Amino acid sequence: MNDLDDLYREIILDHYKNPRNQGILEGPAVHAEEGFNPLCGDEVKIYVKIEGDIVTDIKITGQGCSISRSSASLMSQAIKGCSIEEVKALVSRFKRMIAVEEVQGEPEPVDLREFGELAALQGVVKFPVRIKCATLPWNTLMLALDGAQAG
Amino acid sequence: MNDLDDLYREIILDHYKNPRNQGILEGPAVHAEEGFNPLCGDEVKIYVKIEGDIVTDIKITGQGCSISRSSASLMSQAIKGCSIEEVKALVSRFKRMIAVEEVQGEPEPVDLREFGELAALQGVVKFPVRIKCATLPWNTLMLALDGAQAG
Amino acid sequence: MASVEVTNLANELRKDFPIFADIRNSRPFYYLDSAASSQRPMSVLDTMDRYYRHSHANVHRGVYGLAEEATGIYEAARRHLGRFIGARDPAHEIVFTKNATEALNLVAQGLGRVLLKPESHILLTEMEHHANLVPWMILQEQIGFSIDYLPFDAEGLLVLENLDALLERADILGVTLMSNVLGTLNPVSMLSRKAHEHGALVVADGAQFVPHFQTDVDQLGVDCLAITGHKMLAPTGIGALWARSEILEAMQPFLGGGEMISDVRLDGFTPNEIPHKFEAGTPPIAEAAGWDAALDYLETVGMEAISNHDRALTSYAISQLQDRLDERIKIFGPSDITKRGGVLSFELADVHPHDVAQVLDQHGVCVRAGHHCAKPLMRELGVGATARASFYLYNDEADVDALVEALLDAYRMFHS
Amino acid sequence: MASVEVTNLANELRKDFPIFADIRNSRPFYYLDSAASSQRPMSVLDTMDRYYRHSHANVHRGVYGLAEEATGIYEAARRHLGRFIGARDPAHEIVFTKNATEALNLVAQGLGRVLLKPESHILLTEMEHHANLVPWMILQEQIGFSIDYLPFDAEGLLVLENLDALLERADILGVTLMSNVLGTLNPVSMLSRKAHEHGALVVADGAQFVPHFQTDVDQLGVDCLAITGHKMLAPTGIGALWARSEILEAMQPFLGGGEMISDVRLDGFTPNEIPHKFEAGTPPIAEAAGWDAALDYLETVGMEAISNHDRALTSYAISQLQDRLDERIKIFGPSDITKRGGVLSFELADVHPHDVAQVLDQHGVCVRAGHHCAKPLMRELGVGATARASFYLYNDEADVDALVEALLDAYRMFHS
Ligand SMILES: Cc1ncc(COP(=O)(O)O)c(C=O)c1O
Ligand SMILES: Cc1ncc(COP(=O)(O)O)c(C=O)c1O
Repeated sequence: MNDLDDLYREIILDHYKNPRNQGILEGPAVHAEEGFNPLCGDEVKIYVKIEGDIVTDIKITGQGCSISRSSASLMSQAIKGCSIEEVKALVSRFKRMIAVEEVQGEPEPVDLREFGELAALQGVVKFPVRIKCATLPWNTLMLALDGAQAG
Repeated sequence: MNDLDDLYREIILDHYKNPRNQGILEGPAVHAEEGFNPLCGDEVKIYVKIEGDIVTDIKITGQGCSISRSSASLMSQAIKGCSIEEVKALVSRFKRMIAVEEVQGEPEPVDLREFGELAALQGVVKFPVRIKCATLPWNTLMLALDGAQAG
Repeated sequence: MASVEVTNLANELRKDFPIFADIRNSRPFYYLDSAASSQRPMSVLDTMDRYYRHSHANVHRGVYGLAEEATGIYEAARRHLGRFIGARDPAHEIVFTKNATEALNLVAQGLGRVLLKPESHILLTEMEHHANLVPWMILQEQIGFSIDYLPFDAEGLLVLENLDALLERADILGVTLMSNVLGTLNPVSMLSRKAHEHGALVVADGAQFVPHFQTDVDQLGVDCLAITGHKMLAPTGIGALWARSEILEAMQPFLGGGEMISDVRLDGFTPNEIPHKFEAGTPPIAEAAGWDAALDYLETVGMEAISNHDRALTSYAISQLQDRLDERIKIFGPSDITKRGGVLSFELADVHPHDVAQVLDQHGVCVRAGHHCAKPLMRELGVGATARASFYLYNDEADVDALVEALLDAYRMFHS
Repeated sequence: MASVEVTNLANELRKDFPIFADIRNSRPFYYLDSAASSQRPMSVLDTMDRYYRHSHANVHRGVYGLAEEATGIYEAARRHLGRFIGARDPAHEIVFTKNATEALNLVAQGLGRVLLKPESHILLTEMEHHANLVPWMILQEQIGFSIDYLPFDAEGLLVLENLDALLERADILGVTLMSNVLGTLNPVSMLSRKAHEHGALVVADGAQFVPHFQTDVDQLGVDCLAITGHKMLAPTGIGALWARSEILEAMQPFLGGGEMISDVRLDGFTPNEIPHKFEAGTPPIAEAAGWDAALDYLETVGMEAISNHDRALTSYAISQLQDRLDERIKIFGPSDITKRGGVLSFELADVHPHDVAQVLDQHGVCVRAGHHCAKPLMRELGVGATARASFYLYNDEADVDALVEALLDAYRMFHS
């Protein structure tokens, strides 16, 4: 598999063309945040509904490339129904998987099996510029959760 | 004569060590202006006394290198007693002599005999950075004359 | 036939640009991103190298021969750039900056601060690069005033209906000579005439135009012009502001420090003469030497030959893209080829520009994808990003052909 | 014996600097003006050349491989510079500017504007370079506040008697780590501690210090540090501001344009993250690559070896000048050699510094003459100008000996 095919796996293209959980949420339990990728103009808005400490619903709007949109879509599937703690843990494991920290040396090995479909995003590791596309929805989600916890 | 000897002719060194017309002037007919050479920190203040349209006296204070001080000293000798018109004509001929305009091509030929002792300053032509030293007192003089004519 | 001419020019010139030889030896390389930054000919690299090996010293303040030589090289570059754009007083009307962006910040802070009051208006266009938007917004936050905008139409041309009314209340018109996204060449001579009728000064962004067209500030009638070196074969790290000497005289100093002063006391300072009053600290000396060499190169090729080449290639590209990709591609900007420069922004159906650029890279085709530092323009176009191919004197039909093939591949990849 | 060591270091290194081979072939060449600007080793020139031949593209906004490579080179230089001065977060705490002067303007406008009110005070020293004076004066004209000054004594050392009282009312202390005229090394660790006790932030000018001494911002305790590339073997056209990330976060944007924004709308903009929020427009990319190589070179030689070499040579120079010229020469600055760097300003009896430099040039000896962009300091010294010799790793005793001979000649010439 060449690098490009690795980046654009079928599952990525599927989630890009048919993104899950599109739309908006309203109501008192809903928290929303907007994120920008200043490099390319991608924009995403994430709505989370939080009941107790469970993310009971999530919706997404915005515009972006195949990576940022499929990342958002896969993320929305992965976190619905999780507790805030679980989501935060996943965010940090996900970032580790795609080697988000300064690109010095090899990314730490992670067990891809624990990621399920999310593992499809691992191909971005070889395309450092695209890493920001993949993380945009996750960073925006974190902001929304922070907002929720702050009040 | 090498270039350096040509720059530091005896007459230049003499006027540097024993500058003529040092001091200040006071009184209603006196106009004074200060000039700086931002490149090297040279400063000069020129006092002119103007009666009718004649420069009847000139005095100089300040600090500077051999070129700027001797230039001021020689200038003071040359212009005392001249009419403002004569002084202005001399200033522009002097600038022509030392090739003040943009250093493109050769300086125009001038008849050095008409300059008397001032001709000693012609050696700066080969040292473009020093041209500003030589012209500092002359430019400052022009400002003082402009001030005088303005009222 | 125009396109034949084109090929010859580029074939001849490309060998002067070492990057093509070096990279093409190892992989396919079609550089279509000169609107972001151009490549450099050997003569520019050699000039900089020679400068550092033979002539380097700090400028303006040294009496010794080497410092004088460095100063001579630096000031000669200034005069050359001045002549290149038709300045009346080349030695005094060019301020070297680090890029076009600094030049526009200098105008905003130096001229805007003198001219504008809280009740003033300035007029910009909706197609400006951030470099001609944000400096004004920063000044606006500091001293207050209003910003009006000239819109553009579906063809990417400025809509001039309300021009007189907007100019009537404006003190400054800021306008790009050429859009870096749409390629639009704005009718700046006419805009300047109108602006001056209404007493407004014209600040032109020449970052895209000057590298590609014979520029004459007198004929354009503008009052200030921002330029950047790296888009016109010169090194990174240098740009310039040209302004008429009366304007520069009226402007306040912006950056403070060595070189820009005539005197400094503990209680204040006296600025130096123009243009030095705006050049604080050690300037980009080697970069100025390199720019000088780049101007030589451009003059030898001839600016008219360059704009003809750009145009022929743009024409060829538009027709190829439309022929081969038909309704799968949408090209932004004027359809009238005489109203645009060598910059093509486009949208490939259902493929995000980022993905377009990624697939193209696999083919060795370098295009830019993103908002091109023109977010208000993108919003107006109704897109988040576009892909953009841009041409310069070293490009030819082979670059366009590679672009087309790669786009077809990208399309297939996302529509399988 | 220290001076023997000295010679060996320079002899070995000088061959890395092409300018010495090139110029010395044709005439005597003793370069004693590195405090104004240093020369460059081959490795720096080669790195820039290689960058332009293999890797050039605009940074940060490109998806294609070449743009990614250029971005990698640029960001690696940032991290390297950060590590070089002991930054805790090298990737985020270095802002590239065009020179140290821009860095200090950025602090004044970015931090000063946030912190200072009309009733505020800042504290500077009377030995600051114009680059750490005029930016504050410009801001003062814009928003008002008072500037106090720390004086210095006959030895060129800061007078700290009123330090506590002055710091008590100050929000910012601006101080140079090393004077470019007197050579004085200021006790900045202590000053930072005191400043922080009084709640003042410390803005240090490292233009002269960083090229010559191992620098650790943590140990110095400063909050901001301005640096310039061309005095430390790097290209012209690049400088940097280091500041702790909290400080950078708190600072306002200064130059507006591309790259420094996260979003731009017609009615305003949102700044980008640090450090990009302060880097508007295309940055000095090749220059950053060159600086990276310069840091490699300095690290290979070792900063301690460099400061020891400077000190040994300064010592040798002082003793030679005093022995051979005795009361005909006056050397400014600290007599305690441990309190000064490799910069020697002096006065030759009855010979103006300009004339000194002119005669020295005839001997191939390059020294600077003038106010060295420190007019308030010159007034304090009671002179209009000084001549200044400065040393770096490629200098040796032969340079000093040539200086001494040339000075004797200048003296004779003006005293015959
Ligand atoms: C102490 C000091 N500060 C600041 C500067 C300014 O550096 P630059 O001209 O590179 O901005 C210099 C050099 O001239 C200096 O010596
Ligand atoms: C139209 C336009 N203006 C200004 C700029 C800014 O140029 P620089 O990044 O060299 O400051 C650019 C280039 O990005 C541009 O295309």
